[in-house]
Amino acid sequence: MEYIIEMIDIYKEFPGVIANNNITLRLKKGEVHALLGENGAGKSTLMSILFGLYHADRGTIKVRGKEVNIQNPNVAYDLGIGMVHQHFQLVHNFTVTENIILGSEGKQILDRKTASKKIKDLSVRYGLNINPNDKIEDISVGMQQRVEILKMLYRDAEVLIFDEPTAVLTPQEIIELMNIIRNLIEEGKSVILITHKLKEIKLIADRCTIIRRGKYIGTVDVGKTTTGEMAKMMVGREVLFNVDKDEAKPGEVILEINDLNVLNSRKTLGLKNFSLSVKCGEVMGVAGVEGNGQTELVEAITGLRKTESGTIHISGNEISRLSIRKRYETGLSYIPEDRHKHGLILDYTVGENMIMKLYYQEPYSKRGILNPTAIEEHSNKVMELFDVRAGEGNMSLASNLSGGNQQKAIVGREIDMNPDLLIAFQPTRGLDVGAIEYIHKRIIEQRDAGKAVLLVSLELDEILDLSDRVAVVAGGELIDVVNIEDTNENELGLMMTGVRREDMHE
Amino acid sequence: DQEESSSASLKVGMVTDAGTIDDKSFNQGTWEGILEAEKDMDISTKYLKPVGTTEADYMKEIGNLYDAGFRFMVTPGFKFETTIFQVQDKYPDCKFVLIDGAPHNADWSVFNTADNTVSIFFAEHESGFLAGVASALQIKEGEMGFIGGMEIPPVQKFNWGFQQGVAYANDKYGTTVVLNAENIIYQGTFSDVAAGQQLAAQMYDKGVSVIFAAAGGVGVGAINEAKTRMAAGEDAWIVGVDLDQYADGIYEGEKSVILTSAMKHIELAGYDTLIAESKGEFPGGKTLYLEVGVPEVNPNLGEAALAAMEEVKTKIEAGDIEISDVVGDLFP
Amino acid sequence: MWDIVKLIFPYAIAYTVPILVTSLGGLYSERSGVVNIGLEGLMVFGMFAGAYIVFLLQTVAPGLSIWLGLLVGMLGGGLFALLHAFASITLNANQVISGTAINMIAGALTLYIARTLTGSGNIQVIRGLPRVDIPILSKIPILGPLLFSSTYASTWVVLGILLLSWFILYKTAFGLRLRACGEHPYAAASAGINVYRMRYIAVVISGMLAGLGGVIILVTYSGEFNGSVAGLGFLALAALIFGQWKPLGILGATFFFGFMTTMANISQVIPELSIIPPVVLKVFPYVMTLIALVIFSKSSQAPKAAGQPFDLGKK
Amino acid sequence: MNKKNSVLVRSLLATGLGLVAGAIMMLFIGANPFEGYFYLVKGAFMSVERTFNVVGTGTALVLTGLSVAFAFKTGLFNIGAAGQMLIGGLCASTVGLLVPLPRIALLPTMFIAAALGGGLWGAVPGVLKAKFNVHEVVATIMMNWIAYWIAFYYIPTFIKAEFMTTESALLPAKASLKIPWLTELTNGSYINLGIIIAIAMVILIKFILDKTTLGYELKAVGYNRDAAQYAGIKVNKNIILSMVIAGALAGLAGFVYYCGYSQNMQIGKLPSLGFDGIAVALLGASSPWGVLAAAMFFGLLHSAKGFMNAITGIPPQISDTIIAIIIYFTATSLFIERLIKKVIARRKEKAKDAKGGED
Ligand SMILES: Nc1ncnc2c1ncn2[C@@H]1O[C@H](COP(=O)(O)OP(=O)(O)OP(=O)(O)O)[C@@H](O)[C@H]1O
Ligand SMILES: Nc1ncnc2c1ncn2[C@@H]1O[C@H](COP(=O)(O)OP(=O)(O)OP(=O)(O)O)[C@@H](O)[C@H]1O
Ligand SMILES: [Mg+2]
Ligand SMILES: [Mg+2]
Repeated sequence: MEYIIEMIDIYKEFPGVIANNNITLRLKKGEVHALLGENGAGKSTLMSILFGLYHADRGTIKVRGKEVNIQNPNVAYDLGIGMVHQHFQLVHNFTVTENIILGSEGKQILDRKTASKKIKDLSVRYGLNINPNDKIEDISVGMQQRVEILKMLYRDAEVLIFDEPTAVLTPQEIIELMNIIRNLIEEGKSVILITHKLKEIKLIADRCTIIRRGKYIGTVDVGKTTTGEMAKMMVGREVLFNVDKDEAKPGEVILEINDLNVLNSRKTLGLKNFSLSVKCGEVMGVAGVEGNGQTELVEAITGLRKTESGTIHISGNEISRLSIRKRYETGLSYIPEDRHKHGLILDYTVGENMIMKLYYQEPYSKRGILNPTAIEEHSNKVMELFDVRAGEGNMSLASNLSGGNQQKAIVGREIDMNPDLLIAFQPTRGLDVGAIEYIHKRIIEQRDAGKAVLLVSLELDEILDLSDRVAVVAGGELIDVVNIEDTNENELGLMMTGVRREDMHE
Repeated sequence: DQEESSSASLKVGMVTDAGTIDDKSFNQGTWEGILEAEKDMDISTKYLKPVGTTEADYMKEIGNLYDAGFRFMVTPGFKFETTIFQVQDKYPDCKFVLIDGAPHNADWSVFNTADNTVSIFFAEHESGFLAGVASALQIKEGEMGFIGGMEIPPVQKFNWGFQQGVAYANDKYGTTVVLNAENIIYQGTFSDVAAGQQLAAQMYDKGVSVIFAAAGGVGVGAINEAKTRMAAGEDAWIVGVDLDQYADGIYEGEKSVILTSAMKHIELAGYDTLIAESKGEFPGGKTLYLEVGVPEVNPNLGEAALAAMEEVKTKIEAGDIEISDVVGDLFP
Repeated sequence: MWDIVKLIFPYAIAYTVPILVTSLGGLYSERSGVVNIGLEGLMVFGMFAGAYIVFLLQTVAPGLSIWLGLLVGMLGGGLFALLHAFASITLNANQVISGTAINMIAGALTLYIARTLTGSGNIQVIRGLPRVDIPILSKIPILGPLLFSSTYASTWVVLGILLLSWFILYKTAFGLRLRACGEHPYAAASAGINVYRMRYIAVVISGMLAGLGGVIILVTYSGEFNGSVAGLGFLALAALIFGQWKPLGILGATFFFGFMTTMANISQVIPELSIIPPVVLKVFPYVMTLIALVIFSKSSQAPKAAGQPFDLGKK
Repeated sequence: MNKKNSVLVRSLLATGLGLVAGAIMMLFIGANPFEGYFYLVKGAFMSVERTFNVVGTGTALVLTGLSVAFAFKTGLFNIGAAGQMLIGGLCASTVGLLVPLPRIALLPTMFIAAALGGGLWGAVPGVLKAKFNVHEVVATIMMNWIAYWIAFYYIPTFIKAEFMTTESALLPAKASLKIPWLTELTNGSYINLGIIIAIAMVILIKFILDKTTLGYELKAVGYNRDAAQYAGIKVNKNIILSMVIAGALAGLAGFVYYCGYSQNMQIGKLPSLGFDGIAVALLGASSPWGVLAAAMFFGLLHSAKGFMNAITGIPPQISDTIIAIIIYFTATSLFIERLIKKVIARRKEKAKDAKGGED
């Protein structure tokens, strides 16, 4: 029995979209099998079908050679298939134990004690280091992912599906995850891994299946294929991996932060005595593990969060008591982390979204009355400039745009405001290489035009590609600011754990 | 079909006041009188329930009936006064029977009962008086209470008559029944069943043994409370209102919490005027006073009480007892 | 003051119980992720169904008819709630609209049917549940007169439901799943839980409990069905929020309402209370609720997914 | 199909289904639905008076519907239109009865009083929502009851009728929205100046929502509070403002109802129009013109159901039931519409396949 899972000619259609168009994927026992494809290619859909969340319109699934009908996740678990979803499927105000036993509680009357013990044991065996009694809302994203893994192990899954597990992790956490996956393989499990990062595929996968726009392209042996070849199969053209950029020509200081203290959502100090200055004509990267003060820093600058003490100057003006709007008016633009929560009003048209921060100004409105012509002209211009594609142009509802186009619209809107300081928080999260390439180019253009960019990213590659200088944060404190030429991935990764440079070189 | 057969006969309509057609009180009485007449003569009947209780709401339903061919309408309640004042001129070929009120204009400056309208009144204070006498004579000693709905003239008159009746019994027949000011109240609605139950419960808990409830739905709550208590062996009586409410008070077999009822024979309003109409003797332009009193049969009243009541009745008829229909020095 | 409290207490409890059980119904529904503005209508419908059964059987079997009425009211409420469930779960309709429609349909339809069935919009009950002092317990000082005197059997049933609800919600697999559906239905689904089924069950339970609440009104203090429960369903909804979607919180909130409203209702016949302007007493429970909501507002425990349709993209 | 059309289709679909359901219920009691609907329409339009009564009856509903719809647009659910309406009516009536002004000045003063009163009643839940995150559904329910009891004691104390404690005095002609010559001309229909106010408000609200920066902000807050804040819009201010405007609209409904339709106020009642406003807003898909149309439709049902009942014996509850069922279908029509679309798409596909399956 060579294959543990065979998905043959899977076809699945959503209203208006063929998500899977006769895709075939075969998983060998004991292998790590990568699944590669652009955003919206249909990867999550395919895996959701395997996991019983969706039902294929056509196609066959065989598990251990036997044809099966996976009606729901319970059937999948019974067949030994488990899945870690792209967006974690955890109940935030439940404990770890409660989340793990949910759906397979055993008896009707809960026995949390026994379950916790079993979870503790599993955690020790796979080196997951989880406390079963913690609430999900109190633990880090990395920990949450381990809870997802434990969920599968708790149910004795043999085949583990990981949907973009590394998108939310720090380099250290990624390394740990890779180790965990190796452990799993050693224990006889098989793994399907979805990721956009070719490097990771190279690192851990045995074979890789590539799909494009819902169609099956091919399955390759990772050892015998270059990343370039895989990327080409995925997008259907050559892809540039490195951003071309000239030497930075930094100018005056534009953003000056002094002794800033900011509370986090848990009402403790999320940013402590933080000082930083950013110059015109440079990209200042902010590197750090998620939840180490980046959100607090950015929201304090933009005004979405109150500061406790300290000062923030933009072009010499103290702004920390100004309203959000006044701050934008000083020449600040902000690409937010969460495009659906902050970046867009999904029920507004693209055109209306384009004037989100401008609507009250002339020519978009006069004495409180909107000017539709000016709005249309403006949004058409931005959409053209930034290649935002939408079915009904600026009249399309934002919710009808694909993720990449939504992000391009936001980036376009913010850059078009011609800011002196652009704050970009995870500008390419979850996007495919094509879209990433495009947005990176725009950010560098901004820098080259003599503007300052504060780039917050959890992905070190992005930081290394774009930044001129890097500020490393850990535990809400600034660890250090280093020039990009003077550092490397390893060093940054270490600093992100809170180790200072001086201590490193002793 | 239906329309054809009825087109020959008189179409008689009613527009209800607040409350449903089976409110055990005003609307129901009026409607039963009309139905009674339907048995005895060739008429077809229909009632409409307005959405609200404003003049506009009433006008609308009267218009609906009129446009549907109804030419004889009965409207219960003094709230129809200004409405009838207008429609009696607007629809001169339609006859109107206004119960409990006389048509007048908005600022009460013009009163006019047109030739196609008859006003019907009841002496609620007399009815309340008789009920007061009867219940005082029955329980002889102890406390009584009064729960009114809204503070409107007919309810007030019931209250004042009842107080005078109790006082009369104390005075002339040596009973020692007490009516405390705090136990004479208007709940403020005709619909708050819960408040009716709770108020009655409080009164009973404080030693009241008879409550005169002239309060629509509030009274329903009070009756319900009385039933619960009587079933448990307590003394908790209700004096009913408008109709003979004996049946509503039954809690076991034939036993009822209704001591007696302060009735006004509303059913006569529709019945009598329709009979008159059929004889071509519609008393248009007149104001009639119809019979009030307590039910013929009062299973809960003893011999002595019944006998005394007859005595009082004759005296009232003879004009020997004067019953005031204003508050005077009574409890308001 | 003690005398007043003692006087009021049994009636306040009687008034509280229907709101309490209805609010618990709302708890199931909202904890599963379905907002239920239709509680009022569900109460009305349950009250109607129960009243009709009592009406039919009360002369044949007076005692039994009441309990049958309670049972049928529950079933009726549950059945009627399917309408809300179908719209908001199967059809992914806007839950607020669907709930509003439930209220409107209940009010109109029950009167329409009542007319056709009994020839009368009102349905009267000859006798409701008896009120009894619990032997021994009612003799305990302080608690005896407050809690164990003049109680209805239905009150103990509802308190049983309260305790059971607490246990189910927090101690059983069913409760865990239910809460998961209300917090994060997709997580529940990926754990193999049939979210649609859980929500159906919860909405039907909410209908049953609201229906029960309606019939309890009938067989305790009102004695008559007339097509309305006078806004108690909305109060139950408010109590659910005021009580922070927790069984004991709901108990507190509903009792607060019940006590204050009863006190306002009877203030007229209590000289000590009648010195307070009645408008103050009447308005007090509502104003206090607003103030309490302000105080508790910092820590809202609303189920995260309540009100959001769940759609797995299944065909 | 664009968004606007599809909303219209949905409302019409729901109405159609509601009428079908009503027909089934008529059959159920042995009545002829065609006859029923014939007399319903006849009752609405058989005379000048009746035609104008449809408008007169729908007038206040336009405003309560608009109140609920406006709040909906900004993400809030206003169950409090009844209370706001009551307070608006109370303020207008007080001015109308007690302030000695000539008609030309009195009516505008009453207008302002009603809008202020209703606005204030909306502001409280607005502030509670904005500053303390108190759910507006509970807050408005509470405010309804507070309004109810205030009116209950205010009317008998300050503006009672001469011979009655349960009603306010009738408004003098100069304080009434009725226009004597128009009333005369339409044989005593209920049409009054209120309809002008209602239509003016429809236009004003439509304009605010679609054409102004204020509307842009309000809708942005309604659709996505976080994004609005991110855009620099003052979220709290807009929530409060939205509730104030919604309250003011409901307050004006009180003005046109109590001073145009009924001429006085009665205690012990929360106006059912406040709750009907929810239905109107839903059927009108929260768009101002939709609300106007829905209110007129409800006005038709309300003013003609009695006539239908008088002629055919179909109980008037049928029209309430029809309204309720229509609302149920507005909730579910999105799904039905999708179903229809899917069927159409299938058909097209099949047609394509039949052509030869290329492409
Ligand atoms: N529930 C759904 N309803 C409608 N369309 C859907 C649904 N889920 C996914 N789609 C669409 O199906 C296509 C495939 O989506 P899928 O999530 O499988 O992509 P993906 O390859 O996982 O993309 P990503 O890299 O962004 O995670 C997309 O066009 C997506 O918009
Ligand atoms: N849930 C959905 N419902 C309806 N249409 C959708 C849905 N999701 C996506 N679409 C539409 O399907 C099309 C494809 O979306 P998809 O997410 O696959 O884009 P994409 O090719 O991945 O682009 P990008 O690289 O920008 O993400 C888009 O035009 C989008 O409007
Ligand atoms: Mg995409
Ligand atoms: Mg995916």
